[in-house]
Amino acid sequence: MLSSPFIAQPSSVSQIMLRVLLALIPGIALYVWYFGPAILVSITLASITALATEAAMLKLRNRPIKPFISDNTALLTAWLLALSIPPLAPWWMVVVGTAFAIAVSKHLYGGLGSNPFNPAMIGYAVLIISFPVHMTHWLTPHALSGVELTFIDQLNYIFNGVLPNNLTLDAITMATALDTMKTQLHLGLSVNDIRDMPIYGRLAGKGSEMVAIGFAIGGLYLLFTRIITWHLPVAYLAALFATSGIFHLVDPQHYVTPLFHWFSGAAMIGAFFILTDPVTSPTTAKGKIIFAVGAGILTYLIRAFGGFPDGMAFATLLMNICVPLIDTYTQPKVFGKKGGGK
Amino acid sequence: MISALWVMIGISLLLGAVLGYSSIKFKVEGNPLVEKIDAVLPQTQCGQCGYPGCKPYAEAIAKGETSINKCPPGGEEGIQKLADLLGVEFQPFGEGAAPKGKAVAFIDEQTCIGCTLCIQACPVDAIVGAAKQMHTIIASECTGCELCLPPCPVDCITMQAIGENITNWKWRHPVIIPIKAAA
Amino acid sequence: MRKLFSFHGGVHPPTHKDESTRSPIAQAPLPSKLVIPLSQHVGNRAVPIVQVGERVLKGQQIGRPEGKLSSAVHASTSGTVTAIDMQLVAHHSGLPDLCVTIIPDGKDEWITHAGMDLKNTPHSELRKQLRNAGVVGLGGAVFPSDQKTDAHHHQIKTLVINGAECEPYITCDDLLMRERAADILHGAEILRELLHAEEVLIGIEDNKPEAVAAMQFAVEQDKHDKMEVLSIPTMYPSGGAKQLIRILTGIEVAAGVRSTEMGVQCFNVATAYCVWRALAHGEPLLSRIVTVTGNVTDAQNFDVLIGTPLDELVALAGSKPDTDRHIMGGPMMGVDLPAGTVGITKATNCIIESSPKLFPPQAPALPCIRCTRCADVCPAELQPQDLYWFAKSNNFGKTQEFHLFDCIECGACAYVCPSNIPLVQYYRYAKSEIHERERDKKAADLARERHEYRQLRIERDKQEKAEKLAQKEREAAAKAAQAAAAAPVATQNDAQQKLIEEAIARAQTQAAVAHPQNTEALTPEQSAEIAAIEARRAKIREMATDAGADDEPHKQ
Amino acid sequence: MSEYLLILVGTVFVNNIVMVKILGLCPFMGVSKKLEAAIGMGAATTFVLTLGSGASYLIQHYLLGPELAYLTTLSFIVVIAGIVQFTEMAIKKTSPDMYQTLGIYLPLITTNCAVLGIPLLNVQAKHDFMQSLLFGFGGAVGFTLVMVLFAGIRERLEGADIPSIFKGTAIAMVTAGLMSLSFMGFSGLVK
Repeated sequence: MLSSPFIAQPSSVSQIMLRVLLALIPGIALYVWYFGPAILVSITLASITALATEAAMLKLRNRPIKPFISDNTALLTAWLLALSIPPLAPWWMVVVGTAFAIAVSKHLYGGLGSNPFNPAMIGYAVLIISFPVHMTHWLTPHALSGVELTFIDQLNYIFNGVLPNNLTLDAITMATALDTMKTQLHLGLSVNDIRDMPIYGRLAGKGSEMVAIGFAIGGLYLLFTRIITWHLPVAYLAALFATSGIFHLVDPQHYVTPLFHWFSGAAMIGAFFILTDPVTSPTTAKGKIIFAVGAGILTYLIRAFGGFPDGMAFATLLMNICVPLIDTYTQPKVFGKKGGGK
Repeated sequence: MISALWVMIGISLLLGAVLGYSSIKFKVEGNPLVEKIDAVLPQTQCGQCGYPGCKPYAEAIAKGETSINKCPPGGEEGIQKLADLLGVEFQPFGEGAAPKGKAVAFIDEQTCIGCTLCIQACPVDAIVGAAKQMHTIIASECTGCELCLPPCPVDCITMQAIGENITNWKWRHPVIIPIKAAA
Repeated sequence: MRKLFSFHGGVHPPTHKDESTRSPIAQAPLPSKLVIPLSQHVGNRAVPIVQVGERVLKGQQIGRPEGKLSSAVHASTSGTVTAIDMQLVAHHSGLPDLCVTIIPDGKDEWITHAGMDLKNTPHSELRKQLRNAGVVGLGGAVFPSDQKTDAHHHQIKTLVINGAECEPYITCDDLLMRERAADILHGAEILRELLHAEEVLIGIEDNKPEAVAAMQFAVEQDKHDKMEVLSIPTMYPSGGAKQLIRILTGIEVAAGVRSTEMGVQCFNVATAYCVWRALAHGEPLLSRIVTVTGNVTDAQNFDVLIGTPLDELVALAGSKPDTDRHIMGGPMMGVDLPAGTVGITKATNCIIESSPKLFPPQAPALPCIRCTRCADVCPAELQPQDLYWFAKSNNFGKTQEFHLFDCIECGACAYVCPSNIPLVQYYRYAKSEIHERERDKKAADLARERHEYRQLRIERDKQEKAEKLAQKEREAAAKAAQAAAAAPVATQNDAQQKLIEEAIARAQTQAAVAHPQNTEALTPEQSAEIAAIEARRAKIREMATDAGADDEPHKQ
Repeated sequence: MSEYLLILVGTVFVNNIVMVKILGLCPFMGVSKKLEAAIGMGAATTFVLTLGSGASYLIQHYLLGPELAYLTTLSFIVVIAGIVQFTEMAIKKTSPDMYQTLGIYLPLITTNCAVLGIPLLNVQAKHDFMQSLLFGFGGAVGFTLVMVLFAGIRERLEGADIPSIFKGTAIAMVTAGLMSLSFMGFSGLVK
C-alpha cells in the first residue's frame, strides 16, 4: 500500500547540482579571460573521466546507471577538481585525480550521499602529494607573460608535453601568488617589497584575484537562490579574515593582509562551492558554523606555517573527519523541549 | 650485572605492592552481566539452546561456556544485541537453528484425554485444566516453546502460526522504487 | 487583535480548495447498504450488541464501548442487520476488521432520543452521554471526546477550536463553518463548560474568508463574549493540534505531554458541532461532512451517513473512469484505500479520486544528499535526514534517540525532498517495528515472571512434601517408640512386620468400600460417548502394548 | 612555556601518533565501532600513557643511568603492564558497562605499540620530566581525538550502502588511509 504524501514539490538533485554548476560559470569565464582556454580542456577531460568512472562503478555494483549519471554530482566534483589544479597539468594527472576521487572517495562508500570526505578535495590531496612539482606550474596571466599561447599549443602541451619551439616551461608558468609570497617570506623579504613584484595586482595575484571575484559572484547567486545557507561561507570567510587579521596586526611585515587571503588561492571557491557540499558538511546550523570556523583557522595555519601553498583542501578534509561528531553534539532542541514552552 | 637484578626486583616488588593493595580495595562481587543477558533473551524458556531455560543459558553465556547464536526465538537481532552487549563479533545461526515464525500452541478438544502431562511440561503455566478435565491453552500467555508437544500421549496439540491482523500489522521497509537493477 | 506566534518550518502545497467549495453541502441519499466498522476510534473496539437478522432503528447503539478508552457505534439508519463479520475497512493495511452490515429499509425511522438539560446535569453525566453517543475527534485523530473533555484536575486556560483545515483539497470544515457556525459555537460553549476554560480561540486559515466571516458573525450574534475568531496565515501543517496551539497561544506542547497539562485543549470544529447535536438533541454521531474531490466531474461536500460504501458516494460526485486509486484524507497525510467497497467512517473527512495525471507516480528515489531541506520544513523541529539514515539501516535505538516519536507524520519533509525519498514511510516502518519490539518485550517480561513463579511453586511443593514426609516419619517413629516401650521385647524388625500387616489390612478394607464411577444418572448419549472414549482408550492401551512389543517409536 | 605548547600541538596534530607515526593501530581499528567504547578506550589509554611516560622517565633517569641502558625496554614494559592492570581493576570497579564493552582491548593496552613507543621516543629525544609527561599526554590525546572522530565516521558508515565486500573492517582501513592523507596537510607546521 503506498504511503502518503502523494504530492511533492518539483525539485530534484540534478536541478540543484545544475544550478551550482551554472554558478561556477562566472569564475570559469574570468579564468579563461585571464589565463587562456587551457582550463576548459582540463574541465572537459575531468568531466568525461568522472562520468566514465561513475558508470563503470555503477555497472560493477549492478546499479541502474541512468538516474545517477544524470544527477550531475559527478560533474560538479570533476569541475571543482579541475579548477583547483594547474590548467596546464598533464592529462594523466587530471584523469588519475578524478578517477581516484569518484571511485575511491565516493563509490567505495556506497555512492552519492555516504562519502565522509569531499571527493574533489581527496582528488586534489592525492595529486598534490603524488606530483608536487607539476602542481606548481600555474599559468601566468597574459598581461604578465606577454606570450599569447594559442589553444593548439596548450592542447599540444597537455596531451604530449611539447611546447612551441622557443618557449621554456618556466617562461609561461609561475607559482601561485600564495606560493611566491611564502617562498619570498622565507627568504626574509618583507611583505611590502614582495607586493611590489609584477605578479601582484591590487588585492592578490593579478589574474587569480579576478577569478576569485567571479567565484564570489557565483556564490552569492547560490546564496540568494537558497541552494546554500549563509552559515558556511560567512563563517569560513570571517574566520579566515579574523585569524589572518590578528597575525597581520601583530606583524604586518611578515603576515599578509586578510583581503589578500580572501582573494588568493582557493578561499572563495572553497567558501561557496567546496565547503558547502551538503553530503560532507554538518546538517545543523551550529554545526555548520563550527565546521566553517575550523576550516578557516586551519586554512590560515597551513598557508602561513604549513608545508603546502594552499591549505583549503587539507582544511576541508580535516574538518570532514569531524563532521559526524559535530553533528552528534550539535543537535538542536526539539519542538516543545526548549524549556519554558513559551 | 648485580645492579640490573636489583633494579628489576625493586620495580617488580613496588608494582606487586601497589597491585595487591588495589585488588583488595577494588574488590568487585557478583557479576551483573547475567541479568543484562537475561533481559535480552526472549524468555520463551524453550530449551532449544540446550539449557533448561533462559536464565541458565544467560549464566552459561556470562561464564563464556557457550556461544551466543543458540537462541532461535531471539532471532538474528537477539544475537546482534548479545554481540553488542558482550563486545564480541556477531555470529550467524548454526545450521538447523534458524528461527521459525511466531506460533501459539492449540489443544484439539475432541482428542484431549485430560492427562495433565502438558500442564506439568509448560514452563509458563499457560495451560488451564485438571486431571480428567478438559485442557486448553491461554493463547496470550503461550510463548510458543513447543515443550508441550512431546509429552502429549494423544498428540492433540498443534502449533498455529499467529496471522497478521489489523492490530499487529506493520509497515513494510520501503523498497525504494527499483533503484537496484536486476543482478 | 491578539498576537500570533509562528512555528518552525511548514510548506505551501497548492491548496486546490476552490474546486469543492462552489456548491453548498449536499445531503447524500440513503445508500443500498451500510458497512459500519466497529473500530472507528482510538482505543478498544466496540463490542457488537445486536444479532444478525435483528431490525435496528436509526441512532440505535449497535456497538457498546469497551474499557476506559473506547466509543460507541450506532446504526446510521433503520434497517435489518444482515451480517457481523470481517470486511475490508479504510486502513493502510488493507486487512479486514469486524463490521456490522445493515440493509436500510428506507423508512429512516429514528429511535426515541432527547436532548439533556445542559445547565444542571453533572459533567460526568454529560461525558457518559458523549461516550454513548460515539462522539470522537473528527479532525482525523478520532480520539474519544469524552476522555479529552476530562481535564484531570489541570487548570485549563484556553480552549482552541481548530478550523484551520490546512491540508490541500479538504474543505469539509470550511463548508461546515459557513453553514452551521451557530451550532459549532454552542458546542464550543459546552466544551468550555466541561473544561472550565477561561477563553475560546477559533483558528481559521486566512484562505477561508467566508468561514471566518460566518464564525465572526455567529460570535457577535449569540454574544459569546469569551470567544474570539482568529485568522491565521495559510501554511501546511498549521492545522496540526500542537502547531495551532503554538500559533494561537505560543505554548509548545512537547510530544508525549498531554496539552491539558499546559492548560490548553484543542477540538476540531466538526467535533464541537457533534458535541452540540449529541448533548442538546441527543443525536449520536451518525453522519459527517465528506469532501469528494480530485478526478471527479463536480467536486462538492456531502452530508454522508457513516458506513456508506465508497463507490456509491463517489458515484454521486461523478467519478471519472480513469480513477486508479481512492485516497481518504488529503494528499499529504491521506490513506491509500484498498478497495471501493470500504465504508465511510468517522475519520473520513475527504475522499480524493486519484488518477496518474492528478498524482503522478513518484520518481525513483535517489540516495539522500543531506541537503537538510527537510529539516528546514519539519514542524516538530526534528532532523529527518538522520531519522531516515537510522530507520533505513534498522538502527531503531538511534531513531528513538533522535525523537522519532515526536514526528507527526505530516509529510512536509517528503514533500520537499529533492531525492523523492518516501521519508514518512521510513518513519512509519520504524515506529511499527519499535511498537512490535515493545509488545514482545512486555510479553517476554510476563513470561519470565510466570516462569520464575512456577519454579518457586515447584520448590515450595517439594519442601512441603518433604516436611509432610518428615512429620509423618516422626509420628510413626513416636508411635513405634510407644509400641516398643509397651512391648520392649519386640525387636526392630517385629515393629516393621506389624507396620506391614496394618498396611495390608487397611488396603483390603479400602478395596471393599470403593464403589464404581458415578455413572447412575446418565443420559443415553452421554453413556454412548463414554463408551466411545473407553473404546478409544482401550485401543490406545493395546496400541501402546504393540508399540512396546515391536519397538516402533510411539509417535513419528 | 611556548615550547611546551609546541610539543603539545606537535604531538596532538602535526605528528599524530596514529595518523603520522602509524602507532597504536590495533585498538584504533578494534574499539572504534562504537563511540562510547572509543571514548572509554581513549580515556584509559591517556591515563596509562601519561602515568607510563612519567614513570619511565623516572626509571630511565634515576634507576637505569647510562650503564644499564639495555634494561630500558624491559623495565618500561613491566611498569606499563602494572599500570594497565591497575587501570583494568579501577574500570571494572567504577563502570562494569565500560569494562564489558572494552572487553579484551583493555588488557591489550599493554601491547599497544604507542604505549611503549612514546616513552622510548622520550628517551631518544632526551626530554626532561615535564616534556616527556607532555609528550605522553599529547600523544594520548591525539590518539583519543583521532579514534573518537574515526568512531563517529564508522557509526555513520553503518547505515551506508557500502558494497558487501568492503563492509566492516575493509572500509575502516580505507577511511583510516584517507584520514592519514588529510593529516599530511599538517606536515611542516611545527619543526
